[in-house]
Amino acid sequence: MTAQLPILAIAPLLFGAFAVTAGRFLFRRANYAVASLALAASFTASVLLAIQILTQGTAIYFVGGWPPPIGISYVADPLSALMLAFVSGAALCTFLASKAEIETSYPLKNSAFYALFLLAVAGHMGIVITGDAFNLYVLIEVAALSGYAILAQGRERAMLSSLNYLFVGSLGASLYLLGMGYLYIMTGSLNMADLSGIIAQLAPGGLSGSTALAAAWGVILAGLFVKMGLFPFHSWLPGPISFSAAPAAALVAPLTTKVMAYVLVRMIISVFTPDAAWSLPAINTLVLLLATAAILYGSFCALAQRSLRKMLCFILLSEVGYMVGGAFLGNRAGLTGTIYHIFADLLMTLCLFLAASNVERGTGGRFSDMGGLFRRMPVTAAAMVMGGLSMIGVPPFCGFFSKWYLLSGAITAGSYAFAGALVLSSLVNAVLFFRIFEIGFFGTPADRASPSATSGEAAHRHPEPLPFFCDEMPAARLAPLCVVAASLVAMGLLTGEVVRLVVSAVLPPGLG
Amino acid sequence: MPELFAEFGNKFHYYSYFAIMMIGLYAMIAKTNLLKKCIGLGIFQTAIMLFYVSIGAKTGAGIPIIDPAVGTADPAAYANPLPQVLMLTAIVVSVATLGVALALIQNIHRDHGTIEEDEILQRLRGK
Amino acid sequence: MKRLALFAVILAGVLFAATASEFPRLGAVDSAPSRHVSPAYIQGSQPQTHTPNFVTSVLADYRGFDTMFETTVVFLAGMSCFFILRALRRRGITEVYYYRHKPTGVVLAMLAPRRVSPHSSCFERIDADWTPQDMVVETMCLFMVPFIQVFALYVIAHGHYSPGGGFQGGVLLAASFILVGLSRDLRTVESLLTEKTAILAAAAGVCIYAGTGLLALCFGGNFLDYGAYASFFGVAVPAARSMGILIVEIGVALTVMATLVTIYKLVSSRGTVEEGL
Amino acid sequence: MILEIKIAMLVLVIVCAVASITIKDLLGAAVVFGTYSFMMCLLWVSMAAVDVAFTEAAIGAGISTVLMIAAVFRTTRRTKD
Repeated sequence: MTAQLPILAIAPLLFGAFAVTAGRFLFRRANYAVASLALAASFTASVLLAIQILTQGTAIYFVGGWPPPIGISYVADPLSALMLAFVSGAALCTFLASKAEIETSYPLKNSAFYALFLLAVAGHMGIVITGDAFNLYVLIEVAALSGYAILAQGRERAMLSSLNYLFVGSLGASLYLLGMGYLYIMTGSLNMADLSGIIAQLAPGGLSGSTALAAAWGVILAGLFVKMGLFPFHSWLPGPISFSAAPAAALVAPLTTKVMAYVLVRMIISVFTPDAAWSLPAINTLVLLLATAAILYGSFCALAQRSLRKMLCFILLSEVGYMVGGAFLGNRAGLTGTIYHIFADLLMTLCLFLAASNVERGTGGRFSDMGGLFRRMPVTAAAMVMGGLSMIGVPPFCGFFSKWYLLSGAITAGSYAFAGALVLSSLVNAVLFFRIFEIGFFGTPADRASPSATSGEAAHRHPEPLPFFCDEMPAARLAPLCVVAASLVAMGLLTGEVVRLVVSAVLPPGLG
Repeated sequence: MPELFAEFGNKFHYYSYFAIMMIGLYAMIAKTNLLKKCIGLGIFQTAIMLFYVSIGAKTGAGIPIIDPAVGTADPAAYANPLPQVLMLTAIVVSVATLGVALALIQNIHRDHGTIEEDEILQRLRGK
Repeated sequence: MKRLALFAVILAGVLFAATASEFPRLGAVDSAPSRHVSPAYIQGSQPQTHTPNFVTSVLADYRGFDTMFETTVVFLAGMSCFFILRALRRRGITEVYYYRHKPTGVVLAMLAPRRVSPHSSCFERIDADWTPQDMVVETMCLFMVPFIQVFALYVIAHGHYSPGGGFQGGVLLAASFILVGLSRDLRTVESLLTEKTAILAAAAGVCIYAGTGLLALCFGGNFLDYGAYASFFGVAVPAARSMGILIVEIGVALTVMATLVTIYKLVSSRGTVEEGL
Repeated sequence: MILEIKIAMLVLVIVCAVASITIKDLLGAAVVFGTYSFMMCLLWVSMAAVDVAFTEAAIGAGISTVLMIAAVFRTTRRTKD
């Protein structure tokens, strides 16, 4: 059965989604359990797959029994197997942590939400593991379509910003499809490994030898940048994530941009090969410039925000700049930093968004509501401190190591503007998070007009000393958060292993 | 100059696909009406499908179903089935996207009373 | 803004046109796509899957995995529309129903808890924006429905040999229901194919597809490897693949039909599934 | 297929595309968009892509147009651009 693990990681999500859809009419009360069971089964299968791949090496799974390039193949190499485990783990944590919120945010429709959630996760996991360029497009659409729907429920602007996301997202996916059309017309194949061989034959001296291949790379990049929200194409990203209900934001925010950055890395490593992908100086310079601009723009916009989730959205934008910039520095350290940062940033964003949804539920999302946070919600606040420190780049946390690789890559490549932007963004992050810590630690608790105690007329008149655990969330919400926060440290301590087993295993050996 | 004309004659269909694509893109950028944007998205996606389907065309080839009189010895006798399959998928994806977009548009109209994007933004700012 | 957009779009168009120089001319027999992978489909379809229509065999077998996710996308669109648009009725909201007295044409408006029995012979429920309908149009449209459905079933079942298959057949089936909705009213469609049935059918269709794939694991094949059913059906491998294609096409048709009818019902009634176009 | 017919169909497709985004009546725009899809379907028949043309005729020109008309009917018909 171990040979079937790649498909067993995804099948439970599909069947789980169909089961909860039918379960709306048949076993409504058990739906949450069915959905969590599907996520847990998928997580188990992907962890087993990751262990198998890391010990035994890359496995290629032929869907339908047809060998590539005739059929579609799933490629489980160390990078995709680990990413698969991270994606399903993140989804499981989000789902377990936001049970109460799903039930209050989507009354009467929570079975539909479970189905959409499971299919969104299935789409993201499929994107990670597929080895076929067109299958990737279909899976991007599966992931995106469910994202549009679950982000649409929320505050008044949620619908409009979700529709905007739909237009931009479909445009990005269509551009990717067009780029694949360019590759298909030149090579006649859709399988990534096959494509890479044919591209090397067609353009032995790099992409500058062939206008159509260079254009294909440009169009695919444009599509991916639109989908991941790099600086000039970022306008769709902050809206849906900050206006939607918390569970949807906590799912989409960590996954979408990171998985798209993963696709970018996959395109560089597996389809074009790094030498060819970096062979166009014009594209490299332009992309580095955009990445630098994205980092600066995200950081400075984050400074201007007054609410926690909006601030996180803009930090997300600057993190996209980190990953894209590192991939185009043109050296091994930069690409290592990008790959490592995809994993690290997934954990950091997940930790911060989960903490933010706890804070929003307990006190309200604006900074002015967050006084006394450390007294009122100590565990959540501790997790937030860990996420924040990792985002700033303090050594034992994983955020430090990715920044270290990116910085050394930038200095090797002589791209000092990018290096400067990285350092500046760390400083800005420090300002941002220490401002929150200050409010939370020294600020006076606002009146207790929190959602949990809106009828507190009496509390106004008799301010009592607050008990220690007064507003902390139940353990079911804290446990996933603590696991994620602990994994930030674990990931930081295991950096050497991750880079040796995962990153070095997928990068071509001759890469400078 | 004659080479240029010959080149144009060989490639004119690609140029017209890009022209259709750009008409759709223009509608998505410049139009403020949300339904017009949907139509623009549809035009953009259809133009890409047209590009793919044209890849599969072969001069003098028949439809991709076995003709017993011809047999399958020569693949050049049949149009390339692969781009057609891919575009079947893309058509279905595009109608799915359209359905979701229309559902969102109806809800926006219910909440704001209009489907002009600039008017909605003005109202939201006014609040 | 519009000028800027026009300028940007024209610029992009010129850039795209400049990249077309290396493309093969239209209909080139020696282009890379014509030579590389597609001959394997053209020559392999009949001996490997017993399917003369290459598009069907590539769609449902060689690249069946794409099609499974494509069906999932359709299902997802239905669920998304339901999730976004469906206005589930809560208790305590009063609604008005309109009833038309057939012999006299008098219209009654009734507040929600009270309603006329749906089986009443002299009252019929009408939409709020009801207009007198032409009997010829209605009768002819309803007369067409069974023919459309028979043709749809033919398209599904004959997809191996002629253009067509699950998607096209499913769309035609959905079109027959939508025709009823357009010519009569939405309640007739709702009584023919209730929302619950439609959602269950959509889920069942994708389940048939994915289940066919997963069951192959039990027979020792890979996911979606219909050839593994050869011993189960007691036929040769290509015949088993042909049967597998038929089964998944039926699943696809079920999902497409149910989903498109659901989307139509939701979009045409603003999510209430009470009054259609 | 004869080249002139193909060119004529391409021109018709472009005309329909321009018309559907310039018409100020949304119902008209939806119907012209259906025509655009149908012209596209004819073009695909000329490229021997019968399955795609069948699907486009059923989905693009049929169901999409019906859905769009339903949406216009339930929202508004007028637009300023």
